Amino acid sequence: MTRALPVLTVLAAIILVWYLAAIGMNAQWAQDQAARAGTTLTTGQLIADTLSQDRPVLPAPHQVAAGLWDGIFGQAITSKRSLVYHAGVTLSATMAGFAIGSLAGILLAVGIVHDRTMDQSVMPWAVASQTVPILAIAPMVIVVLASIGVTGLLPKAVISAWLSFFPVLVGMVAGLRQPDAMQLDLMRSWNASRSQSFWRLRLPSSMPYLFASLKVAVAAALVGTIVGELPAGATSGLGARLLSGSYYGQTVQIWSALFMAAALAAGLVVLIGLIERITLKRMGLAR
Amino acid sequence: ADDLTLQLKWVTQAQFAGYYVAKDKGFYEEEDLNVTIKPGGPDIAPTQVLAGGGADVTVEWMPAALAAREKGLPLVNIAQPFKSSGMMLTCLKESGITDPKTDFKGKTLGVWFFGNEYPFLSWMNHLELPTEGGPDGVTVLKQGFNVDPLLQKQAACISTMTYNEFGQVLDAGIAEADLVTFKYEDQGVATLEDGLYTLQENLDNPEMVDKLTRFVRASMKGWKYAEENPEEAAEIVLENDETGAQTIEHQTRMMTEVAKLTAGSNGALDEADYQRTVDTLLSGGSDPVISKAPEGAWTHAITDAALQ
Amino acid sequence: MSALPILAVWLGAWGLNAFLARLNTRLTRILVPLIFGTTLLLLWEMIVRAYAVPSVILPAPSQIWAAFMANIPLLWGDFVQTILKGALSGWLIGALAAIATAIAIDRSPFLQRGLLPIGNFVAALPIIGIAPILVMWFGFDWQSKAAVVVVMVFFPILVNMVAGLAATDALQRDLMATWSAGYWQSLVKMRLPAAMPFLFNGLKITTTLALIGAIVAEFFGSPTRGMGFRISTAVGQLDLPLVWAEILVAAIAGSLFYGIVSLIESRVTFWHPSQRR
Amino acid sequence: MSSGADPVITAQGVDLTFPTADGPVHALKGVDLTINRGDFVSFIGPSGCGKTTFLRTIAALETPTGGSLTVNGMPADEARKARAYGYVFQAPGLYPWRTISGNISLPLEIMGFSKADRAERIARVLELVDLAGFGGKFPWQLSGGMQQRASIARALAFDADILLMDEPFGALDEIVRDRLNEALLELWRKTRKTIGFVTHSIPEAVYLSTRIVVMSPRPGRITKVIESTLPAERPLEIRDTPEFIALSHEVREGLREGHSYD
Amino acid sequence: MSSGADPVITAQGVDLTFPTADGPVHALKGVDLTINRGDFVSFIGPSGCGKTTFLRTIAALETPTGGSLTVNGMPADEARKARAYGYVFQAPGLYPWRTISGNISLPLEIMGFSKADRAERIARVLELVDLAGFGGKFPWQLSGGMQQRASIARALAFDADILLMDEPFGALDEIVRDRLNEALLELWRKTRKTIGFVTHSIPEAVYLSTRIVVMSPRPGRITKVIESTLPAERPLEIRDTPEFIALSHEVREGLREGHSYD
Ligand SMILES: Nc1ncnc2c1ncn2[C@@H]1O[C@H](COP(=O)(O)OP(=O)(O)OP(=O)(O)O)[C@@H](O)[C@H]1O
Ligand SMILES: Nc1ncnc2c1ncn2[C@@H]1O[C@H](COP(=O)(O)OP(=O)(O)OP(=O)(O)O)[C@@H](O)[C@H]1O
Ligand SMILES: Cc1ncc(C[n+]2csc(CCO)c2C)c(N)n1
Ligand SMILES: [Mg+2]
Ligand SMILES: [Mg+2]
Repeated sequence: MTRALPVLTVLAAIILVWYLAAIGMNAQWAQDQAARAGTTLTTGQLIADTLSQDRPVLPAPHQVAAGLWDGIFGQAITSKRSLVYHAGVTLSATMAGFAIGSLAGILLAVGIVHDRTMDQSVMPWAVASQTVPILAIAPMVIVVLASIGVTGLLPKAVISAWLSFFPVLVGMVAGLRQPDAMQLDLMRSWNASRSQSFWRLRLPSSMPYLFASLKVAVAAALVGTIVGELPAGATSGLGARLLSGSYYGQTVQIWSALFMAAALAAGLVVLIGLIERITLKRMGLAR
Repeated sequence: ADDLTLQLKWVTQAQFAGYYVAKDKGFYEEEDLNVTIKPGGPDIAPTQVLAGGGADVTVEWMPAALAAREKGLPLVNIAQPFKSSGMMLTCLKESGITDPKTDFKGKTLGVWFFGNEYPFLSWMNHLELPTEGGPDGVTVLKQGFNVDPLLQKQAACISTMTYNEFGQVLDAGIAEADLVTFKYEDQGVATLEDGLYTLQENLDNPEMVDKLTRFVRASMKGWKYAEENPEEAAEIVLENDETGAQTIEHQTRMMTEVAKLTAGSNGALDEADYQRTVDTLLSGGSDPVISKAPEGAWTHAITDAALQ
Repeated sequence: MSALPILAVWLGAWGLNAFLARLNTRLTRILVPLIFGTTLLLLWEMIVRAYAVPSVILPAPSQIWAAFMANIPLLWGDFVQTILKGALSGWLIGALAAIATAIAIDRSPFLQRGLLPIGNFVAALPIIGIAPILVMWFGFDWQSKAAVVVVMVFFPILVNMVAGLAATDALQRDLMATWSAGYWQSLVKMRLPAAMPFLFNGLKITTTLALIGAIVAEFFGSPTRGMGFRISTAVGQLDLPLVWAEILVAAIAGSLFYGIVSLIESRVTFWHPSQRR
Repeated sequence: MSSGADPVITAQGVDLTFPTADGPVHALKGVDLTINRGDFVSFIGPSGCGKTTFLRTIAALETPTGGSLTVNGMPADEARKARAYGYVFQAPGLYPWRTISGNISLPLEIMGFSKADRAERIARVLELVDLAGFGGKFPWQLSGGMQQRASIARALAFDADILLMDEPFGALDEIVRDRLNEALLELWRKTRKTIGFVTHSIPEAVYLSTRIVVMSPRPGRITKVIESTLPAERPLEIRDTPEFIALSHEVREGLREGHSYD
Repeated sequence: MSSGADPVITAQGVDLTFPTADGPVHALKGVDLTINRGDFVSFIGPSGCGKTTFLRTIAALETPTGGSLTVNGMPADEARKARAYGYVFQAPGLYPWRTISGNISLPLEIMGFSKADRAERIARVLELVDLAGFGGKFPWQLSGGMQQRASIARALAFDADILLMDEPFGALDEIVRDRLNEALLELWRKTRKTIGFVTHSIPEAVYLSTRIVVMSPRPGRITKVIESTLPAERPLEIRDTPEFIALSHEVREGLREGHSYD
């Protein structure tokens, strides 16, 4: 309760501001229309009009809510008009990309922690890789991948993997380097092998870091997938939905897809948080 | 059946109704073809997909195809289902533009890029208007996915297609009386749109030529069917749209408009149209779209065989 | 057949690096990543040539470099439009707004508890999704790109700054209390300096975000210059070497941006253990 | 040896309960104590017995949940606002982004001392703790012992009436500790400040104090107050005298009584 | 009181130099020392004199840059591979994701003991350090003293010949420390292990050891080796005896000699 109250208050404030903004931004159009029709609007009519336009500059919250409701519950889940269907398409590519990205991040981190050559060679380029505007060349990447026979869900996944491997890499390198000199020395005094030290010391101590970075990575993966869908052949997925909404000026559809995507991201982050809690608890790391 | 992949220039919509109808009505099957239709998108370059081997045939506008040819990608036009151009510039009447020759100066115009800018650039060249902005030229705005720049009055004019964006402008509540339109056809700078292109190497392969012939034959059958049954065609398109964003009213109207553009074509490229397109593109002043007349950029071999 | 020399180059370079890495001097620490990068470029060139990859699919580094050198004025103009006007101004505004907001809500745990979960939700929004909306609101020139960047960088910096303002330890705060320091005194003399490492963490993360945001936003409408505009137009014209030259500019600009922020960080937070040498 | 009768700190029946998730923790229970001007009072007792809590309560960093506590005749919180305290914690708690001089200057800036006055005071206290010449260094460039001396200098710079020190030498090695003990005693003799001092070390408590307060946990309370019989003049060798050993023994016995294994 | 003459650790002229950015640091210089089976040797000296470094060198965690060092007649590194060492650090260093039993089990797993053997050993050492019944707890559920005992149990579990302890009780309060000192002495008497023990506390060194090695820094070297005259049986009260005080005094003097301020 004490946690919900502040959030609800801020939420209420945001919705209020949103309504005001919607009235302000949509007023011009309402007035233009009235002028074209040769009528004038009373303030009441004006407000009512701004909150119920078909193509508002900024849709009112209740319009977005209605759009979401219709998208989620208004159709069969398998329908192409269902947001759940599109979210499902996006989710599957996100999960694939997230899995590839996290795995790559973890493996690279293991290499970097254990091999000095890799540490010095790879790390600066991993940073540089993130300055490549992958999102800007996403369509090209998809075409190029298609030319070597990678099609379907995978090209989108590659883009989301590109975005999600980096946080995992950075987090995992920090995590695997977490054990202090004393703990490593203990291992050495027991003459433990490298793999024993890894499985019994480095890996467990990196868990909190791993989960923290997985949360960042999954959100990044979702952004990657959506961008992969966005300009690169609108077929299905939330990105395609955003694009077609944008293409036909259907702002309500854009905002619904946007909120669906945010909810998906939030859901994924919460899910990882849950897995984190369970794992850390079973490891005895949560108190 | 023989497999064949067609890359569209844009998203699934009635602009490509002929192909969807041919597929849906079994015209491709009748020709023993198994055709995969890949929708495009705002940032898919169909020519690049072709180069990458992602498709065998693509729907593309001729200026872009010829430009790609100059870049070393040997594209060849094998059929031209669209006889005339649907492109136009739509202006708000309140901008005071009545004559392109005099009134564009100092205005902001919305233009599609990504290979679609060539006709516009040629036109401006004809008008001798620089496109770098300033009081004596026009300011060009890269128009995004929709007609917002006009509705928001960010531009005096925007690019529209007769069959699509123009309708969107009307849908948005602006009356036709409040608009002024300039068709590229009327301005004498029309270029050919929506032709079928393939790589030269495919035409050197008799087996492939046969496949393409059957494909063009079935596609044209689809187009003619769509012209006659616009409502059914629109429904077929709708069924094939995976985004679930299209509406039947919209697609029906688009089909009706598209039918006007395809009406004059039996699929074979009209040499005169080709020549006019090339001339328009070549006349590009200091920065022409293509620098010399292309050789072998089209063939009648396929259509001749297909239309016997 | 052609795979053999490629493999040989890779193994040779790796062997050299393994040897150099073991020396671990200041020079080798710079050399090793350079050799690694050069090797990657070399392999790229060799693969493109050996397998005759068409340049409309993947141009060779040599072609990219040629396009880069041939188009410097054009690339510079795009850089100014996208990076300096769009990304940088947006990043600065976003950062200042986030810092001010963090300080403003710092005194109110209520606001913090209300804003931060929502902030996390908004940060998870695929911000590129709101780019078309912002282009609609702020016009097609760089202002809308800056707006996209502001929205993208605001919450990461806010979250870091809020954490930073809370980062003083109990001991440091108790000391202030024993001296009976006022709110502004402890803010200026203790909490702002203590927050700097966190702030810079947020600033660093958001440098690349800012670039990406500014470039991608140009897809949704732009004037006829800018890196995003050029990339999409050049792809449409199959001028792939130019596309890659823009990517090169982006990578260089991104690395520089990140490097400069890191440099300022090491000046400002020289006292932090992670910065001490 | 409670010199004169000028009570500076008066605690009567002070209670302090922390409400925690596992129920209330009684950190202090019925603590009565009077500290006079110029006293050097050490607090000793097992971990968790409330030494720190009591010192914090005196400095108004915690508010008692019962009883009364006055400092210089006013409530502790007012004394805090009147800047009556110099507090030294176990860790030096120097601000890493300021030099040693900057750290010492900080409370002076907060209290509004003039620039010239600040410079003069900084020089004086640096001298006092034998750190002259290190003012320009950053904390991490100094050893632990030097940092701790700097933090003492900081607490001395603004001439508070009362010096509260919470295990200030806990982290230092024995030799350094000896030196600092000598120096602290010397300082106290010179300035005659009132000092409250928490320690875990019996010899340290005996060596420094005029009075030793032994505390016991669960709930935290005072079990014994031992008046020192040692003279004011205390060379380090005093620690080998029978008198010192007897006092140590008394403290240890006092401690043993209130102590359970962990 | 160097019992018998069965040398376990023999150091002859051991040098150790760390190359650092600011030039080489001579951590050890010509260290000669023989430790016999069953000895309890304490190392004491100011911070930075090389106590830790010497202990680490014995355990082959560092390699000497000069001199010779043999353990059980072989080079230290071979002794390490033969798992001759149990090492205890100042902090307990228990893995938070393992229970106390799991922590004790860890070196046994690494050394390949069978499951049954492990269980038996864990039970035995838990008993030995008085932690029977706490095996299922996680480290953070225990007090600092108990954690430190667990870490000693871990070092004992695999029956290494030699127990090396680096300030194992440095972080504990005096009373807990007393208890653990008693327990350690008891354990040493029972097992007769060879123990190397680093401490900063003079009473601790005197109370525990058969021999006290005083070290001095810059460069790290042994300045004095004091044989204990105390009997093997040592109640805590022995610390108030004149003999104990005399020994303490001797150690303190030894320390004072090689010490500079910080
Ligand atoms: N903020 C707090 N909230 C809850 N309990 C607290 C808090 N501060 C202290 N305590 C509890 O109050 C008791 C007394 O703590 P205090 O820190 O005063 O002990 P101490 O004598 O200083 O111990 P040490 O020698 O370990 O420093 C302990 O049981 C401690 O756990
Ligand atoms: N890895 C290292 N690299 C460089 N110098 C080192 C290293 N380890 C120790 N030293 C230096 O060697 C000297 C001896 O250090 P050592 O840790 O052995 O001292 P110590 O006697 O254990 O001190 P303390 O009582 O503080 O633990 C010190 O001057 C220290 O700074
Ligand atoms: C970003 C963007 N680029 C190009 C076009 C142009 N375009 C390509 S196919 C086609 C027919 C559409 O109905 C049109 C207009 C656009 N619309 N949006
Ligand atoms: Mg305490
Ligand atoms: Mg040490």
